[in-house]
Parts: sequence; C-alpha cells; structure tokens
Amino acid sequence: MTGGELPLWVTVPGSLLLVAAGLLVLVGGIGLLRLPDFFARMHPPTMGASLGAGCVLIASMLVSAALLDRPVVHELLITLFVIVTTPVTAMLLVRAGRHRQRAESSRRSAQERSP
Amino acid sequence: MLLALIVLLPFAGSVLAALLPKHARNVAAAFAGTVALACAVLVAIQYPQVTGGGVVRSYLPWLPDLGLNLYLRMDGFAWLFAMLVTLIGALVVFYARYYMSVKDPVARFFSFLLAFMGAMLGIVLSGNLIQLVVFWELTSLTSFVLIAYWYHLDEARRGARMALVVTIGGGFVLLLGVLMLGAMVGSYDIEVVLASADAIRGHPWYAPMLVLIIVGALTKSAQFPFHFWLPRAMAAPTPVSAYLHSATMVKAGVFLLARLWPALAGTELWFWLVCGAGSLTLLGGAFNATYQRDIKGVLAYSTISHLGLITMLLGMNSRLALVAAIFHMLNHATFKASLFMAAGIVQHETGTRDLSRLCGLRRAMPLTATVATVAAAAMAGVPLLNGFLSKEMFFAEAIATGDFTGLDFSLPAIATLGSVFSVAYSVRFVHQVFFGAPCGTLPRPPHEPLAGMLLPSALLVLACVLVGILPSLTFGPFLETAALSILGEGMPAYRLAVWHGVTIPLLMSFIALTGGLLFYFWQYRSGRAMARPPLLWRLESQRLFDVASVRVTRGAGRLVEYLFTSRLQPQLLMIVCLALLAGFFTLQRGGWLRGFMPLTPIDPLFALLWVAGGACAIGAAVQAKYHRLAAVIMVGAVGLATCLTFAWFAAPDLALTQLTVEVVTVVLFLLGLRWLPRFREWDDPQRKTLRARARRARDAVLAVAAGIGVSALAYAALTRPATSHLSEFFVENALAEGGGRNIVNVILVDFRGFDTFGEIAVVGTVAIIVFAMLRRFRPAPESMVRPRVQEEEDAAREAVIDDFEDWLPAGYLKIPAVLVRLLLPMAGLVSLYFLFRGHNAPGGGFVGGLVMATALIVQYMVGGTIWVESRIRLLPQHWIGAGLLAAAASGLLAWLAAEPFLASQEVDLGGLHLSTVLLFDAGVYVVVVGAVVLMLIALAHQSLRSPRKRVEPVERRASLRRAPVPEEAG
Amino acid sequence: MSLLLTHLPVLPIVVPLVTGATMLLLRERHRRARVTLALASAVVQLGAAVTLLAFTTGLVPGAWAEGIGVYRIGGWPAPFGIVLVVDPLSALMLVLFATVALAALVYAVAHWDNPGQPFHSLLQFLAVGVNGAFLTGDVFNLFVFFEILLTASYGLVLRGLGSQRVKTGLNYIAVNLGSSALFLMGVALIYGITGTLNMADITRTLPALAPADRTVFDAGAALLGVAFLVKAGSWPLNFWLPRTYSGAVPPVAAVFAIMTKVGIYAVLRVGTLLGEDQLAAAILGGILFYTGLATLIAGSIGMLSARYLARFVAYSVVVSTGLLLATLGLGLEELTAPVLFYLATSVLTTAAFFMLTGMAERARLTHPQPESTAPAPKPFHVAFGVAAPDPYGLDEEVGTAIPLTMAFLGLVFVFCVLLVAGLPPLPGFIAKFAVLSTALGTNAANQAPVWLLTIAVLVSGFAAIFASSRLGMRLFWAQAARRVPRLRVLEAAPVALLVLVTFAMAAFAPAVMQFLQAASASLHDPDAYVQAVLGGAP
Amino acid sequence: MEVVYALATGVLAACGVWLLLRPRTFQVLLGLSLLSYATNIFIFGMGRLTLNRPPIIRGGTPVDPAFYADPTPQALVLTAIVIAFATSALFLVVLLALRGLTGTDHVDGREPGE
Amino acid sequence: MKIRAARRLSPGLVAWLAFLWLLLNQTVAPGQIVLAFVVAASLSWLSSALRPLPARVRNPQVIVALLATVFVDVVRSNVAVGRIVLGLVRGREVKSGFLDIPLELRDPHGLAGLAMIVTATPGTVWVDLARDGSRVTLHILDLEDEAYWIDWIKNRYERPLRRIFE
Amino acid sequence: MTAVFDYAAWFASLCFVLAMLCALARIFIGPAAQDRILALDSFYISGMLTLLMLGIRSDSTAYFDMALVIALFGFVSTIALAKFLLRGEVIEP
Ligand code: NA
Ligand code: NA
Repeated sequence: MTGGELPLWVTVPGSLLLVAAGLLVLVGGIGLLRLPDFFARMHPPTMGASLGAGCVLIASMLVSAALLDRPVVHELLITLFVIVTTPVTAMLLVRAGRHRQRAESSRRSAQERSP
Repeated sequence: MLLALIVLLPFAGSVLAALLPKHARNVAAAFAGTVALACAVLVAIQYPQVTGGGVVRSYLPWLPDLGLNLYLRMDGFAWLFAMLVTLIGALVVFYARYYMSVKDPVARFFSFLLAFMGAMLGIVLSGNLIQLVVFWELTSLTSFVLIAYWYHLDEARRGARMALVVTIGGGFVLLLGVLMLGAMVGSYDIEVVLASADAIRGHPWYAPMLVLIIVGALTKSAQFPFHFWLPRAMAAPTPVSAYLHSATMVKAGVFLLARLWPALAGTELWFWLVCGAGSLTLLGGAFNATYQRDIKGVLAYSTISHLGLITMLLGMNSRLALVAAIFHMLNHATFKASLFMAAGIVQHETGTRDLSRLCGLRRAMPLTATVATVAAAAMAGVPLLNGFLSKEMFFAEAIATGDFTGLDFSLPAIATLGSVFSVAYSVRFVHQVFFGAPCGTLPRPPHEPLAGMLLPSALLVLACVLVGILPSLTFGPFLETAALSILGEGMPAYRLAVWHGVTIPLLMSFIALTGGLLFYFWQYRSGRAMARPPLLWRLESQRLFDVASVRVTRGAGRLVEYLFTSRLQPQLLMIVCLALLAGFFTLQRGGWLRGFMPLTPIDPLFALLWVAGGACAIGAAVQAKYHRLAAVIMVGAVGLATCLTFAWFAAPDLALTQLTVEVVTVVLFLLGLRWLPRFREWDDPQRKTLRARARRARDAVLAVAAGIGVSALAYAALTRPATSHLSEFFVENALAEGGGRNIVNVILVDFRGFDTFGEIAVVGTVAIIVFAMLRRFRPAPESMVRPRVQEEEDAAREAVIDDFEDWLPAGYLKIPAVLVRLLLPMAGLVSLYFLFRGHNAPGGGFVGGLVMATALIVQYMVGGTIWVESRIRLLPQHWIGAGLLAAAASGLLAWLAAEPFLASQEVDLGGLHLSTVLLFDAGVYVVVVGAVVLMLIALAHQSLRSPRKRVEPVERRASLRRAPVPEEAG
Repeated sequence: MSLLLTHLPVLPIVVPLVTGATMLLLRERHRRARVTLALASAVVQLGAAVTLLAFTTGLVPGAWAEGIGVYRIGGWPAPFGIVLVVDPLSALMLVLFATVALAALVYAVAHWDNPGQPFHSLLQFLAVGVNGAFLTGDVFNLFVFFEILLTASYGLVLRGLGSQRVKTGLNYIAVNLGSSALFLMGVALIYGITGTLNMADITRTLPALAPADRTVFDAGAALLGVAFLVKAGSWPLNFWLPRTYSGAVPPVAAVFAIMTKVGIYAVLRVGTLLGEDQLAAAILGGILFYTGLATLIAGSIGMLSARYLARFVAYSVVVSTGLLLATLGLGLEELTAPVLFYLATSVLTTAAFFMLTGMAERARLTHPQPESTAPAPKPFHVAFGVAAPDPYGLDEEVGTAIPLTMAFLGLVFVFCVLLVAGLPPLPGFIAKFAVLSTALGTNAANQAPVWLLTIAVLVSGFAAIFASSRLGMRLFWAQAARRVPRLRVLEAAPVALLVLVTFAMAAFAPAVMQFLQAASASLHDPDAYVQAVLGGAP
Repeated sequence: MEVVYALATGVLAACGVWLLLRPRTFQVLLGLSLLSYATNIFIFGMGRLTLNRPPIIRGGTPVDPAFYADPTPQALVLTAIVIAFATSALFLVVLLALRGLTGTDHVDGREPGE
Repeated sequence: MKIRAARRLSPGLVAWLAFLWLLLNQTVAPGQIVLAFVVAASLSWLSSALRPLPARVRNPQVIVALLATVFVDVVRSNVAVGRIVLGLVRGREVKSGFLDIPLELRDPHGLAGLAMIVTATPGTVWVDLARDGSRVTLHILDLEDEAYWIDWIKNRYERPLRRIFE
Repeated sequence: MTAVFDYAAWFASLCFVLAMLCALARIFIGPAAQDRILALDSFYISGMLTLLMLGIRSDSTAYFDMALVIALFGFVSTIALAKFLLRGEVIEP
C-alpha cells in the first residue's frame, strides 16, 4: 500500500509498534466494556490515548523519516494536543460521574425515608 | 371612431365626475346629463347609416392571435338599445339631481352611473363576444357599487353582494359558453358567429355551450331560477333601480339572447330552456309582485315577470315573436322607468315605500298620481298604451307557437294567467298608493314634488301614450330597423296597430284585465294584508343566500383543516410519500439497479465501521424522544463514522470539514437541550395507544421504503462507470490554471467559487437570523430556573461564586481553564495554517474558520460568558459583513483586469504567493468564525436570563479589589 | 459604463450581496444609511433587470445573438465553470422581482423596518437568492441560490417572533429542509449519471444515455421535481403556505409573492431543458397537471374559508400556483406565453394585495400582534454591540394621512380583487382568457384535462369574488371600520405603482404578448440555449 | 464495498426519515441531521468509490485524471455540509423559540389533544 | 462590566508559534518567515486577553528528566492496567477507589502539568482539586496501598514540578 | 518486508475498529450517561488512530491533518457533554 519500499530498520520496529498499539487500544476497548463500574472504566481507554497513540505516532515518524516526504511536526502536535486535552475530559467526566452518583444515592435515600 | 367615442365618453365622464367636489350636486348632475345627452346625440346621428340593415363598424386589432380585438359595431338593434341607454340615462340623471339628498356624496354616484352607462353601451355596441363579456362583467360591478351606494345600510350591503355574486357568477358561466362558442366557430367576432349558425347547431358542443350562454343571460335578466337577486337590489337609490334594474342592465340578458338568436335559436333545446325559464318567471314574478308590501318590491317582481315575458318570446323560435320581444323591451323600459321614478317620488315626499302605510295620495300629489296611473295602466296592458300593443303581440305568438301538442293550450294559458296577475299588481299599486282616504301618519307630509323631479317620469309616460296610440309613427320605424338588423332577409311581415279587429289575443287581454281587477278586489275585500306571497313567503332569498354563504364559508373552513392542516407531520409525510411515489413511477421500468462496473472487494474494516455507524443511527432514532443526550452522543458517533468514510474514500477535505462541523454541532445541540422540557417515557400517556402504534408502524414502513430507495439508487450509481468531463477538466487544470494542488479547494474557491460564495451567504444569513431571534427569545418559565443539577451540586458544596475579575475560575474548572487557554494560540495557529495552505492541501477557509470558532467557544465553556466577554469584545456580526465583503472584493477585483466576476488574480511577494483566491478564502474564514461564534454565543447568552446567586459586580469590586483594573467606560 | 454593461448579468446578484454585507457593518442607529443603501440597491437591480430585458428582446442591436446572454463566472468555460444565463424568461423574472422588491422596500420604510431586526439585510440576501436562481445555468448552483433565498425567507417569516409566526415558521423551515434533501439527492443522481451539472450540458448529454441510465436519471429528475413542487407551493406539499404567507408582515408577504414563482420558474427551466423525451414529458405533464388542478381546487376552497384578508390573498397565491402548474402540465407550447402573462400579473397583483392588506387592516388591527417577549439581558447587548430593543411592532400612526384614504384603499382593493378573480377589464382577465381561449382552441380541447382546467379556473374566479366580497365589505363597510387608518404616501405609492404597472400590462398587452411569445419560443428551443451556453465546447 | 456503502446510506436515510416524521421538535432536528449525513454520503458516492487517491495533485503537470478521486462531488458535499449545518442551527433556534413561546416541544406548538 | 484586559506579547510564545508555523508549512522562504512572525505575534497579542496568567518556567532542564520518568511510568502502568483488564491479576481482588493527596504545589501551570501526567498514566485519574489547593483527589484503579501512591505522586511528580515552576 | 509492515498496519486498524465497536457497545449499554460520554471519547480516540493508520497506509499527509483536528478538538464534544451532565448547561454565565 505504501508508496515506496521501506527499509528494514523501519519495517521491524514499525510493525512491532503498530501491533503493540493495536493490542493496547483493543485491550483498552475491552476494559471499557468489561470493567464493573464507571470510575474503573475511566482507566483503560487511557491506554489507547497514551501509549497506544504514542506507538502509532512513533511508527508514523519512522515511516515518514524513511520516506522523507512528510514533516514529523504533525505527530508532535498530535501528541501535544492529546496530552493537553485528555485531563480536561477526564476531570469533567469523573466529576460528573461522582456528582450523578451522589445525587442518585441521595434521591434513593430520600425515597426510602418517605415511601 | 365615433363609436369608440360613444363608449369612451361615459367612462371619461366617470373619471372626471369622481374628481368633482363630493357634494356638488348641480354641477355633477349637469355634467353627467350633458355626457348622457352628448352620447345620445352621437348615437342618434348614426341612424341613417343603420337603417335598412346597415352596420357601422369600428375595428382595431389588438391581440389578433387570441381573437381579442377592439371591435365596435352598431346595427339597428344596437342603435335602438344605445338610444334607450343614453336617453333613459339622461332622464335618470335629471331625476337623480332632485332625488339625491344634498348630504349624499353625489360625485361618486354620478361617476358610477356614467361608468355603468359606458359599460352598458359597451355591451350593446360590442362586435366581439369576449369584449361583450368584458363589458358585461363591468355592468355587474358598477351595479354592485350602485346598489351599495348607501353602504351604511345593512340591506344595501347584503343585497349588493348577492347581486354581485349572482351576476358575476353568471358572467363566468357566460364566459365559458362564449369561449366554447369561439372555439366552435374559430372566432369571437359576432358576425362570424351569426354567419355560422348551421355549423353551430350541428356542433357536438352545441348543447353545453347553449346551456352556459343561456344561464349567463338568465342570471343577468333575473330569470328563474336566478331571479332572487333583483328584489334585493332595490336597496339601491331609486334612480339606480329605474335605470339599471328595470330599463337597461337587466335587459342585457335578453339583449344577448336576441343578439345571438339567429345563431343559437331554432332548436328544441332552445325552446325548452328559454321559453321554459321565461314562462316560469313570468308566472312566478307576477304572482309574487301581487303580494309585495314595498312599492319597489312590486316593481321589482313585475320587472322579473316582464323580463320573463320577453324571454318567453325569444324562446318561441318565431321571428315575429322576436319582433314582439324587441318591442316589449322598449315598452317595458319606458313604463317601468317611469313607474320607478314615480315610486321614488312617493318615497321622497312621504318618507316611506310601505304600501300598507300609503293611501290616498291622489289629493296631495295629483300630478304624480296621474303619471303613475297611466304608467301602471301601460304595465297592465290597457289599450291605447304601449304595453297593450306588445302584450297583444305576445298573446298572438303564444297562440301561434307550437303544433297540436299540449303546448297549444298551455302557452296561452300561462300568458293569460301571467297577465291577470300583472293587472292585479298594477291596480294594487295605483289603488293603494293614490286612492282611498288620505291617511294621517306618514313620516313626512306629502306634497307634489319639484317639477324637475316629475318631468322625466312624465316624459316617459308621454312616450307610452304616444306609442300606444300611434305606434307606427313613433317606435315603428326604429323597431323595424332593429328587427331587420337581426333577422335580415327573413324579416316577417307585421303591422303595428291599435286595432286588429276582434281576435283571440284581444279576448285574452280582456280576460286578463277583468280577471286581474276581480282578483285584486277580491283579495282586497277579504281584508288580507297582501304583504307576503302565499306559499312562497318562506323562500326569503336574502336569508337563504346569507345562510348558504355562511355555510359555504364554514364548510370550506372545515375542509381546509384537512386540506391545509397546520400539523407538521402530515406535511412531511406528504413529502416523503410523494418522493417515494415519484421514485417508484420512474424506476418501475426496471433493469437499472446493477451497472456494469465490477464490484470492489468488501473491506471488513469498513463493513465493521458501518455496523457501528448504522447501529448508532438506529439507536439515535430510537432514543431521540426520551434519551436526548444518548441520542446526541449516537448522532455524534454517526458523524464520526461519516467522517471516517470520507477519509476512507480519499476525501480528506470532506473528512476535515465533517469533523469540525460535528464538534460544533454537538455543542450547539447541547446548548439547545438546556431549554427543552424534561420528557420521560413513563410520563407519556400517548405512547401505548393503538393509534400511536399504528402511526409508528406506518412511519417505519415509509422510512424503510425510503431507505431502500436511497440504497438502491446509490448502488445503481456506484456500479456505473464514472464519466465526468467536468472532473477531468478540474483535475487537469487545477494546478496549471487554478494554481492549487488541492483540487477540491480549487473547485471551491475558483472553478465553482460562486457556490461557495452562496454558501457563506447562507451561513451569514442564518447567523443574523439566529441572532435576531435570540434577542427576543423568551424561554419557557420552567426553563428559566437554574438547571437542577447545578442547584444540587452547589448545595452539596459551599455556594460557588466565581468572580469574573479572577484570572482563573476558583472551582473545578481551574485546571481545565489553564489547559484550554494554553491551547488557544496553538489552535489559532492551526486554524490559520488550514486557511493558508488550503489551496494545496486539505483545509481551506471553512475548516480554518471552524477551528478558530471552536477554540473560542471552548474558552467560553471553561471561563464562562461574563469572564470571556469582560475581556474581549467580539462583535461577530461585523465579522460576517466583513467576510462577505472580502469575498465580494476578491470577485470584483477581476473587473479591474477586465475579467469576469471571481476570476482569480495573482501576485508573488518573496515566496509568498498572494492571490485573490486567498482573499476569497479569508472571507470564508471570517464569515465562518463570525457566524459560528455568533450563533453559539447568542445561545449561551440565554442562560444569563436565569436568576443567579451572584454578588453584584459593583459591590464585589468594592470589597474584593485586588488588581488595579479600571473599568472601561462604555 | 461599458464595464458595467459587460458585467451586467452578475449585478443582480453582486449588488444586493455587497449591500447586505455592508449593512451588517452598520450600527443599528444608522437607519438612514441602511435605507439609502437598500433603495440604491433596489434601484440598481431594477435598472439592471430592465436593461437585461432590453438586451434579450434585441432592442439593443447586436448585444446578444438569439437574445441569450451568457456570463462565465470566474472566466471558466462552460460547462466547467458556473455560468449565468440571461434569456427572455429569466430577464422577465428578474424585472418582476426587482419591481416587487422595490415596491415592498419603499412600503416597508414607512412602517416595518424596525431597527432591531435585520430586515434590510435579509431582503438583500433574499434578492441574492432569487436573482441567482433566475440567472444560474447550473443545477447545483441553483440549489445554493434556493438555499439563500429560503434562508433569508426564514428570517423574514420569523420577523417579530410571536408564537403563531414561530409555529408557522417552524413548519415552513422543516418542510423546506426536507425538500432541500430531495433537491440534493436529485442533483446528485443527475451528476452521477451525466457527469455534469451545467443545465445545457445535461440537455446535450441526455440523448446519448443508455436506457437503464436514463431511468436512474429520471428518478433524479423526479426527486428534483418534487422539490420544485414544494417550492412552488403545490398541493399537497403546500400546507404551510397560507399560514406562512398570511402570517408574515405585509411587505415580506409581498416579496414572497414571487417566491412560489421561483419554483414554477425552475419547473419551466429544468422541465423544458430535460423533458424533450416524449414519455418523460407525458409523465411530467400528468403529474404537473393533476397536482396543479388539486392545488387550484384546494386553493379555491381555501379562499372561500378565509376569515381575514391576508389569508385570502395567501390562498390566492395557492390558486395562482395551481393554475400555472396545471396549465404547464397540459404540455401545450402555445400556452407558454399566456401562462407567463398570467404569472406576471399574478405576481404584481398578489404583491400589491398583500401590501394593501397591511394598510386596510390597520384600522381593525387584525394582523397578529406581537407577543411580549422578554428583553435580552444587558450583557447580550454589550457583547454584540447592539441597542436594547425598543417595543416591537406597534404600528404608531405617524405621518400625514393621505386624503381620500378610504377611497384609495377601496379602489385598490377592488382592482386587486378583479385582478385575482380574473375579472375584466384588468389584465387578470386577459391572462386567464388568454390561457383558456388558447387551450380551447387547440386540438387538446376535446380531452378532459382542458375542460377540467377551464372549469376549475372559472370556479376559482367565482370563489374569489364570493369570498373577497364578504371580506371586503366587512373591511371597508362594516360599522367597525369607521376609523380611517392614516396612511403615508410612502406606503400608498408603491401599491398604486404596482397596480398601475398591471394597468400598463393591460394597455400594452400586445407588446407584452409579443415579448412573451418570443420568450416562449426561446424557452422551447433548447438547442439555442445549449448553443449559446456551450458554444463549440466539447 | 458498494453494497456496504449503499446500505449505510440507506440506513441513515431511513433513520432520518423516521425521525423526521416524529412529533417532537428535537426528534425532527436529529432526523434532519441524519438525513443530511445520508444526503452527503449519497452525493459523495456519485463520485464512485476510490481508495487512496485523494484529489490532491502530487508532482507537476500534466496531470492524469485517472489517478485522482472525482473531486466534484467532494466539493458539492462540502457546500452541502456547510448549508446543512447552518440550517440545522437555525432550526434549533426556532424550535427553542417555539418551546419558549408555547411551552411545548411538540412540532405543532401544542400537545396532541389540546 | 468591561475589564481592560492587559494585552501583551510573550516573546517565548511568539517564537514557539513562529517555529511551529514554519515547521507546519515546511518552508523558510523570506515571505513565509515574515508571515510566520506576523501570525505568531498577532496570535500572541490577541490571545493574551484570554490568558491573563502567563506561564513562567524557572528550571527548564528538569523538564527532560521529568518527561523520561513519565514515559517509563506510562509504559509500566499500561502493562499493569492491561493485566487487570484481561483478568491476569490472580490471587487478590483488585480494589479501586478515591485517594486524597496533600499538595504543596500551588502554581496553576504546575498543577496542570501534574494533571496531564496523572491522566496520561493509566490507572490514575485526576478527580478534584480542593478549593484552597491543599490536596488533590485521585481515582486509582488498583488501590492496594494508599501510602505508596501518595509517596509516588509527591516524589516522582510534585517535586520536579515545583522545581520547574516555583 | 513492506508486506509485513502492511499486515501490521492492517492488524492495528482492525484492533482500532474493534475498539470502536467496544466503545459503541458501551454507548448502547450505558448504563449511565457518563458511560456513554466516556465511550464517545474513546470512540474519537480510536477514530483518530484509525485515521493515522489510513495516513500511514496511504502515505498521505491528509489524514494527519484530520488526526490533528481530532486531537485538538475531539475533547470539545466530550467536555460539552460532560459539562451538560454536570451543570445542566454547556456555557455558564
Ligand atoms: Na467552502
Ligand atoms: Na489516567
């Protein structure tokens, strides 16, 4: 699929990185599906966002470095943006989850008090 | 030319009269009278040219392709009618001068009267049937405004409307008939029509055409069953009744029947229709006239009856009867106009028209009594008066018509019976008004009117007498000229004379006179009030018409609730159904589904992607009602799947755009959700009903059908080879001519930049609409309160009060704010990057603008509206204007190089390639930033309406002054 | 000057766009500047339109061969770039719109252009859309211009909020968004099969299509047709129309008088270019005729049901759409010129009528009053740099009353009714007569459709008289109407002007008809169009 | 691939139409969104399915059209996306105004049965 | 309610943005360099109104060491979380929960850095920062030993961050 | 050798799509709104990685631009949703 022939020093680590990334993301996805409660489920997707994305980006850099046709700045920026933005998401989500849990339980207890 | 003058003069007079001072009675009357007389003179001097079958023509081709030409034509018959119209018109104007009150706005009155005269002359002189219909409708309209002249009177308004509806309706029917006639003959020219009599009668359309034309004529002449409007038209001022509703306009119907007589008459159908309607009207009208309480009511029904008589004559298919009909038209016009004027005098001088209140006026108004008595005698058919002569002819024709069938007997019987009633109401009219003891209590003490008021009536009566005694010396020649012009060579021999010897018609006249007298005095003696006709009194036409009118309106209203339902769902349903039908009908030919291209192998990843996307779409469809947030999330996922699809099939620009739009859309939806009511499945009683289920099932079927249709069409197109010379051109010229490597962008900003121009106009327009609406937005009361979750959360902690002067939010948004603000300059950089390099790589003004807008919106999300806006002032609507102007400027720059709008111009500055295309894209960028920010922020501003636990800024500044930040004035 | 003449075809689009954009930069208090700009723009548009019309008639010798002018946007050759095509029909439509828009603008200046509302800029954007739709020779570009005009119309419909307006506005928007989706799918299929978007190019490509491809193409054209029918306001796709039009403020409604005609124009334009195929023409004709007839009947019933004047006028718009569609559906070339005559009179009349409604009903205050809306909070005005809204929509009776107010109103009312009902002597009659007489004079006269149409047209005219006499009497003659509304000359003049234009149409009917015959001939000669647009292009 | 693509379009269209016919304004809004996705994908499909050949010119002139995906439908979809976004924003605001003025989110501005 | 926002040009930001711009556009043409600085300066200038709080880095050299630490920790925690997800942790029940950690770090940008690190590492999520900034609440997937986690955060991340920013 | 790399890339893409399916399942299962939002966020990340893979496989910069946009703004819809959940409105006064 790729335009030119890739040298070995790209193919081997690149392939390994991609496989690793795939596995990490997949495991993250499975974790999202499998883990029992919301707060626990917050964690696995980070695997994809951090190391998974990192592996792909490094692989991508390798390829572009090999083919010398594309700047690597995109990968850097992508990494930067992902790192800067994920905490925002996580903070708001977990707070929303906590708040909703608290509201739910207080409502439940209110219902128990006055059936 | 003179003919045109005859028709135009009254219209011109009408316009001038309207411009006269409102109450200038004398001036207006003198003016109108002069016009009428001038017309009369103009008509009169044509006489030598129309005798002996001569015709004066004035022809001006106008729309010859449509057979619509200005064609005036005067023959003997037309001349006679034109004289009638103009002379009686002059008399009526004279009379009206005295009749109308000083307070009446008479300028309008005379203006309308002249307009009517012109229209009537137009009918009479038309040589083209369409032109005739035009004037025909004009008489209906002028009649309407004249009847409603005293529009403050309820009965005037209602009567006028009924007359209008009936006569205009009749006019439409006539128009259809005339259209058919024209199509049959190939011309609307009356002479052509008259010349093709045999062709017409043999044409398959003859019967329907005849019915239509006759119906048209009958409505105008107030013939059964369309007679009912005429009595209600008596609410008009009496001069109007005298002129329009007895002498002229109502004669238009019979005029037309006579005019077309040679072409249309002579068939059984004609006889049955015309004679039938005429005889029923003759009888019914006369009977009703006998039992009216209102003087004008008597005269109105009498008019109906006499017009029935004329119609009967026309229907007899006899040439002599036609002559009699014409003769009676003249006679009736003279005596009836005179009677109306007399009735008007009575009303004018006594203040009432009620027969039961009037009596013995002969002493107070002897002259009037004499005039009225003679005129009534003429109406009754007393010998030595003109009415007698034509009635005699009518009797003779009634006897002569028909072979040895049942008609042999019935026509004379009807004629005689009608005349009996005619005598009865004539006697009643004279007897109850002028004879008997004078009665005491009248609204005004009666006295003789001014001489001028009586004069026109007296003149007409004089004519009755003269014609009655010396027919062949007075009307005789004119009648002959008129009849000759219609009948031509087939002119029958007849003799106008007072005495024909003792004949059956004379006997019938005698029976009628004595019978009528006996009948009246028998009724009178029996002490009946004779205020309403027996048997028929319940048929009060006005009430029936009003009820029918209301019923029609209401019925239409009920229908409209279905035909134009205000509900949205049926409308959308209709669109879906029609689209499905349209697709179905075109596609049912079959054989189109599979093209010749080999299929590309299925990539399981793509299939999986759309398993996910499809599931989300269905999920969103199911959840959209009760779980809106979930639905929004799913739609977001669908959007992402769509974006990936674009990416998959080599459309990076699309994917980028879709992605950025997706983000903004989700934020937009969420901003909106805040103001929607909470809606729970279990709150909805309608959900489980059978109706609801059936509706859902129906919609599901339609939706699936639509889906199948779209799928099939997409498949059909996808499996066909692509053959776009457009795209070939774009690909080949994008770099060479358009100067860009990103073909899509070159298309957007150059090849088809006009589309993009339009598109930003749409975006800008939407934004200003949204802005205008939200300025006046009023949230529902229950949405005004702060969201419940906020209350709960804030209650759980100490009340959060953020200070907009703080550098960072104090609460949970502190760290997100740091991070998001860190992103802002970089996001701005990325947005400009997309803008600048869009011509050569994916991106462009639109994507760049959306990125910038989103970066700004996120600042609002973490900082809050007030915080952000206390620091920057965006004025987004100005951005939209500026962006549009920039795009326009880039287009207009081409004009300087004498090239068409939007032709790109370029310049190179030290490796920096500048082009009007970039200016255009920058315009797009600015518009998008402005529009998106405007819409989202305007929505966000709505939350400021909620009452909020916030310390007033002024107080806070006093207590919490921390940084020396002076407030900017204004 | 020659520069302007060269670029004349694009002026009706660029001028309002630049004007509208400039208005956005003006502060709210600059009302005078806004009005001046708007008037200047309208006058320029009218001038451009009239000049274009003169070009197409050949009055300017040697301007355009065959009376068809082509302007290549961006300088790209057709069919690759977007072209504007001016032929007699589009020039006529441009003139009509410019006339109505100018009249409505002047009328609006008297009362209706509240500074808090983007009335003037929306009107300009509407002009962009309408003029563009008339001018463009590209199907997708047609879609874009449709969207512009619709969007602007959404804003104008919603002008002033009020729950009734918003309700009808939502209906209107939803329906049009649905139809836009159909429009897009139709255009997509046409592109997918023919590989081009230029109308002339499509016409040229059609004969070479394989039958199966042609079927798919027809499906696309049919979807397009449904979309056009929605825009044209054909029953049963027009439930929104009466409420929307009658709910809009009078000057807006007056401009809308031409909006349905844009749909009709699209049907005519695309129909004549695409429908050379006999079978397709027959199907198209059948659909057009029967939906048109249904529209005519439904509209007539609506007129009968109308309880106030604006609603009546709105239904008369429906009726006119019905008449136009049904007549076009007969598929008789001879009928095109009469039908265009009818279209022109109908547009002018309805516009005048809507404006009259605003003046006549003022005394009775029957048009929907704006509901009180909560003013936006202060930060809003600060953020957007606008003034707090002043109380909206109150018709303050300012200005000098013109003398003879009621006489004027009554007279114009009568003229409008005559025009709508098709009564003589006004051109409404000439138009209807021309249509019916021509139809009855053709060979088709022996078939049911012509008769159905004839009867329906006459009955609808009767219904118009029946209903309008009731409404008019209530309006002008009822005791309640004693209060004489005060009019400004600014309001009265445009109405009178529009009526006078119709009079002129009647007076100069032969010349007008001659022009329309030429327009019709040009319309029914797709080859000339194709030749003019594509020239010798591949 | 064509089958999957066509089915995807159809599913989106069906869901869009279904929601379009629903009684709540928000449902209609989402329906319009889905319908516009369907329309966009449909238009895009008119350029046929092309893998890995984005219409961005590599190398210099002359250019071979066969080497690039059909750019025209892409440009059309771009315009369509933008217009759909704008109109759905407008629709949203109108439905909010309706809700504010009538108190209900039913498309007819009144609850059924009222 | 208008605050005169102090607009300023941060040279570091301008340089960084101009650098990014040239990198993104892959060019050093003179015109582009001018453009890069124009763009960068205007962005810095315009965005400063919304970024009243500038970041001040005192010890840039510590950043590299910190990044290395974080990279190692990210890899390690990825493996750990992966094991938990796949059910490879046998013999004990994985117990997750919230944990309050006392903080001395006050600089907002330092705190933001800590948030980024914590979030980027699977197994820990930043939940909340106390109003007074005295402690942070984390959610920890595998909360075996609270003291271990407190020590881990304070030593490995908080200290270097304080050195960088305070 | 390039074939090996292509297979690896394909495998990674498959994993990403499968992860997207997992996220999708979570969107459907819920149970709470926050679960759905979390799933959408992870859907976006997987989507971004898929785009990167497409970029690597097709050797085109175009996909990196898209990935850049997701990296930059993928979080916006997530925090909008979360904020809506948390505060009932996306943009507070
Ligand atoms: Na664009
Ligand atoms: Na984490």
